[in-house]
Amino acid sequence: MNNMLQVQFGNITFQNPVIAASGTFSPDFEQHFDLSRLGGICSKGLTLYPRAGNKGIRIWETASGIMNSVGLENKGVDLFIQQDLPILKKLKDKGVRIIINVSGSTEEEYLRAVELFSKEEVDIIELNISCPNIKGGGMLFGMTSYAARELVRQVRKITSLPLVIKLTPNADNIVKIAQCCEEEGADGLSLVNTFNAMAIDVKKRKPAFNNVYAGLSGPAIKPIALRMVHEVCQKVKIPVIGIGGITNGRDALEFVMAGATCLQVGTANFMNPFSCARIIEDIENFLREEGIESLEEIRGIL
Amino acid sequence: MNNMLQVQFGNITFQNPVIAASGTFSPDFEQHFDLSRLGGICSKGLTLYPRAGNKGIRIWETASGIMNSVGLENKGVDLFIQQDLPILKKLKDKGVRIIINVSGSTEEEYLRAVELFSKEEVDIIELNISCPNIKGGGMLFGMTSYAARELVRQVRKITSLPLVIKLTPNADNIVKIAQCCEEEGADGLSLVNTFNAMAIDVKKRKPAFNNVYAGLSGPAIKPIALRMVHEVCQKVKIPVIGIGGITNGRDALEFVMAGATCLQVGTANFMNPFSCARIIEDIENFLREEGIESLEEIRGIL
Amino acid sequence: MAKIIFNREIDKNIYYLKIAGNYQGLMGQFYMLRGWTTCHPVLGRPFSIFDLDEQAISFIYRVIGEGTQLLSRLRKDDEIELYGPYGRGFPQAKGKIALVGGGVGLAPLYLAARELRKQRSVEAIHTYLGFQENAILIDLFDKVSHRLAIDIGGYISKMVDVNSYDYVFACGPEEMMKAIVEQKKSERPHIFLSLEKRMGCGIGACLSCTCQTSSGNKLTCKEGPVFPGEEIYFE
Amino acid sequence: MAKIIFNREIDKNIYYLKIAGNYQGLMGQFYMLRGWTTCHPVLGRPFSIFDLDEQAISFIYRVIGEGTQLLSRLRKDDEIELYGPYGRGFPQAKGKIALVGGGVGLAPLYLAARELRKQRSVEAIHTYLGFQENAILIDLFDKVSHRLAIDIGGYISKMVDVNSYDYVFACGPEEMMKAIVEQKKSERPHIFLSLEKRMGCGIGACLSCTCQTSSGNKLTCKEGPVFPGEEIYFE
Ligand SMILES: Cc1cc2nc3c(=O)[nH]c(=O)nc-3n(C[C@H](O)[C@H](O)[C@H](O)COP(=O)(O)OP(=O)(O)OC[C@H]3O[C@@H](n4cnc5c(N)ncnc54)[C@H](O)[C@@H]3O)c2cc1C
Ligand SMILES: Cc1cc2nc3c(=O)[nH]c(=O)nc-3n(C[C@H](O)[C@H](O)[C@H](O)COP(=O)(O)OP(=O)(O)OC[C@H]3O[C@@H](n4cnc5c(N)ncnc54)[C@H](O)[C@@H]3O)c2cc1C
Ligand SMILES: Cc1cc2nc3c(=O)[nH]c(=O)nc-3n(C[C@H](O)[C@H](O)[C@H](O)COP(=O)(O)O)c2cc1C
Ligand SMILES: Cc1cc2nc3c(=O)[nH]c(=O)nc-3n(C[C@H](O)[C@H](O)[C@H](O)COP(=O)(O)O)c2cc1C
Ligand code: FES
Ligand code: FES
Repeated sequence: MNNMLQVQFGNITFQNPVIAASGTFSPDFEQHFDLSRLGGICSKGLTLYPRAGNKGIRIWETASGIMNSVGLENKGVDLFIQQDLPILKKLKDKGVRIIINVSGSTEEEYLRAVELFSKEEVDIIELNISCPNIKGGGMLFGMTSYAARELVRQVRKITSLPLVIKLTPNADNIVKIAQCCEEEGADGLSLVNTFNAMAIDVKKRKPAFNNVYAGLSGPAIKPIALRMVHEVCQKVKIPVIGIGGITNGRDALEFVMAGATCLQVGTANFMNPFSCARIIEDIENFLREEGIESLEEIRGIL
Repeated sequence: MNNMLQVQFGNITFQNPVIAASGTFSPDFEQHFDLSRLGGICSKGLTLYPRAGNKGIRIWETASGIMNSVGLENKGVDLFIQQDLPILKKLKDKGVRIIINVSGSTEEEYLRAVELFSKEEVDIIELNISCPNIKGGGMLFGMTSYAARELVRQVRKITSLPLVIKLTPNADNIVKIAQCCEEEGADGLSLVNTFNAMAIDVKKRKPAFNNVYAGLSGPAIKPIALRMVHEVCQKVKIPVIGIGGITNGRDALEFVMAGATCLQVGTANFMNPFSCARIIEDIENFLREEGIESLEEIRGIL
Repeated sequence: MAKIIFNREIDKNIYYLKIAGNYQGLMGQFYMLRGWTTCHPVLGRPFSIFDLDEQAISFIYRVIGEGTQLLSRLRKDDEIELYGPYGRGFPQAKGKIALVGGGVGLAPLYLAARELRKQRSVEAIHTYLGFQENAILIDLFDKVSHRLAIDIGGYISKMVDVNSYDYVFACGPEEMMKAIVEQKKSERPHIFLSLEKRMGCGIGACLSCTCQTSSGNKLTCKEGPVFPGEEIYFE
Repeated sequence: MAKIIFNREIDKNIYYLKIAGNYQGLMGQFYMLRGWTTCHPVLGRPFSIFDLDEQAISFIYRVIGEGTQLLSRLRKDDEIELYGPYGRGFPQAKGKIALVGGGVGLAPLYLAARELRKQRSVEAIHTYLGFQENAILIDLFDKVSHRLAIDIGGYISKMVDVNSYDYVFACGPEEMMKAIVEQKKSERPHIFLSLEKRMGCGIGACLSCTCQTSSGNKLTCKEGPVFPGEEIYFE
């Protein structure tokens, strides 16, 4: 891997900025390309206890997008640490950064899950604050600055691992929430998670999903996600991971120019299992063709 | 035109729910189909004084969407009333509802523009509250409940024409704004306007648009727009015009099931100049096939 | 990118697609196909391997919605992307075997028949195919089966005496597969069904294809699409 | 939906597309073409009418990006949508006329030559075509022009003595059109240029194609794409 692509995310060095996004990747992609080429891998959303996920259909296609309602199906932190983390650690040894995406329905759940990972050799905790919060009366941790601030403050107290907060585009004011997270000591931000969206099966006269709303991702959302990343990067100093519809090198470079330090690729992995590898190549080719020596040169130039 | 499609929007009867959206239609479409088939036509965004609109490119394609930055180019209310309204009035005589989309950069501008139209034979004033507000310190009238409430209150005082407020999806909390508009006496709501979005020309290392951000519309946004319409319809009693990526009859019916009384078709007019006519046909066919006697039967059933 | 050898409409809305290349795959495994270069539709479409050899791989598909409509427009020499092989296919089998297919559910059974015939321990392969209107691909199936039964317009499951077989491999409408499983009266028949679920990735990453089985949540794409009949909960 | 008669690559990345049907249109007008059924790409693509008669309409296009790439994959008998005719084309002309085309900018000039030849008041049609590498469609233009001049790799505008013509119709790169206008020294030559601007609707509704002219903002799609040369501000 070429040094040209190396980026510095706070204290952490990534061999390149491309991270496979939470919930959209697994070590099985090794079938298609050498995973040690990745900048990082983000685990699926993990909760303290196992969750069976949502009933009904879980995925639905929209115009250049998909909606998903997986509902955080996962085996829980303990089993993950036993069964899956060892596989990720092997990639870590090859230079791939390991990011653990943590979710919860109460503050306690978040705290205990983060605690468990703090003892493990992982590179970053990504706090997913856009999942249902029972405590907050049905609101979401990531929807208001108040709730986000509280959670980040508590989590920050109990872990010295680099802490990245994953923001939801459904928030009242994503810039304000970003600033609150920064104030509470987050080491970075990642945005965006999926957009709250709806689909209706008109023949059945029913919502497509049991939960009525579900999360929209993919190329369709890129222009909005890019605007949000740009807005946030104007207002915070901590590094940002840009996410949302990144499908090719051009998209990735747009996010870098808007100010992102790293990138996550989600839905594109379903369009083509080589997406992450191709995006890394595309970025490298662009830098060469344009005579750019490092991504620093073009980061946040707009 | 069949009665089956007739809808009641407050006190106004539409021969069918399909309205050509602001900024995306003109009487020139007569070249392609008989415009008297439309439920309604919405004028382009009009301001008190003529505006030359934005420089640089004005349209950019994204995944299943387009971004536009026309910047409210228009001839001003006076010239519009002289030159264009007579053409629209002919359609009004054939049963097509005429909606005037009014914008402004100050409250005074809005008020004077609405006053001028209040003397004319138009059916509805659609107040576009998602354009730059110089008075409010660069904020947008439609971004916060406070600003929206103030404007609607003032406009409501000076016109007895049916008043529909067009909401922006970029607002802090679209449901709250919707409720404020209702409280201030709006006769209806239309949503959504375009999403604030960004595109970067990576070769040029410049934003695609001179204004940096521009408005995203088209099929890409439909799932989010539908969710917003559904959310708002749960919380207000005044009728709602659903807008956002409607491209075919199925899309239109989704918005009706989510609670919308009328629909606006925007970007789809560019995909195919017959879009409005086809959507009307599609809806009618669906009702027949499913043995539904009127749109009332399926409105807001979710 | 691979090249299409042919993409033939063999019955109304049913296509036989053959793609050049030396692809891997076992009976019951599938590929994700993408016959367009645009970002829409986003997802590839899963199709069972109908046949393969060192020169080509082929699929049988029915036109359902936008994705298969786009596929159906492809012609000789057009390019297509395909990713796989994915999933766990049919297990090795022995003794008397019934292959039961409803409609395009026949797709994975041809490769199954071909693979099974190579095995000494297989005594007989009886293929049962049910169609709504027209029978297709009969000649091909005839060559690889010891017996071939066809039904048009009825219930193919009724023609199969499930308990007289050691293995039953079935693929088709849910009611058909359910009827097969319900026939089981003894230990003898090992029933394996190939399921269809909406898929995001096809490779075990997105968890959108989870199905509930008597041994817990399973990923249709990775732990299936073929499951033992008795594990499946029909809705 | 219309049927394609042929869609031939006549030079590297340049296609000659012929579509069956009795379409309307005048020299310099254009159609919005849509050679895909999906929601992406959203917008149709504007192309000048190259030729038309009662049986067919044709276009010449260069492959630039996604839209034209998709067009280039279409073949005989494939379907395509086209909307038009849109815009104001070239005006009626008389006397000595020069038609100046750069690259695929030649597209609207063939129909212009054909229409102009029918008019008595037209004394001569001299066609000037400039190309980067290979000349295309020379035989066709030769048949409809009284004189045909070709340049490869140079500046076609230099070959035209603009002031010796009553009318000059030009279409091509902006520098070429600018050079033509700058040559004008007398009242005599009426210069008309066909402009290219990004378009949303093609029909005057979206105001995305506004161009600034000496007589104010004009819609390229509706009031153009052909404008008097002296009205245009070059950037
Ligand atoms: C493992 C597996 C093997 C299959 N093998 C075959 C085969 O050999 N031949 C064949 O004709 N069909 C097969 N199918 C079904 C085939 O995948 C669908 O018919 C196809 O995806 C429909 O796509 P569409 O765009 O035309 O339909 P749409 O309804 O427009 O598709 C919308 C979305 O729903 C999904 N979807 C729709 N129907 C199904 C379905 N029945 N199963 C899974 N996803 C669906 C699509 O993949 C897409 O993501 C198989 C399905 C699976 C899961
Ligand atoms: C009135 C008119 C007549 C034209 N006639 C011809 C012709 O006869 N032959 C020909 O080869 N080309 C012609 N063009 C240019 C042609 O429309 C573009 O090359 C084409 O739209 C590029 O589409 P794309 O998807 O391949 O490119 P992309 O760059 O991927 O397109 C992205 C968007 O930009 C627009 N765009 C890109 N380039 C242009 C351009 N030069 N002009 C206008 N819009 C552009 C596209 O329409 C699309 O909306 C004409 C343009 C206009 C306005
Ligand atoms: C099927 C699926 C599952 C996802 N699961 C998670 C998750 O568990 N935790 C999380 O933070 N984000 C999750 N996401 C969101 C993605 O990580 C990403 O933020 C989002 O999809 C936008 O990026 P994209 O457009 O590149 O997909 C999921 C997305 C998809 C499509
Ligand atoms: C080119 C263009 C111009 C527009 N101009 C206006 C306008 O003047 N006033 C307004 O309220 N909305 C305007 N809109 C927004 C549309 O009316 C509509 O709300 C939006 O495009 C979403 O609908 P759609 O996805 O069907 O296009 C414009 C949209 C486009 C694409
Ligand atoms: S399709 Fe993604 S896990 Fe099965
Ligand atoms: S392209 Fe829409 S007004 Fe010209």
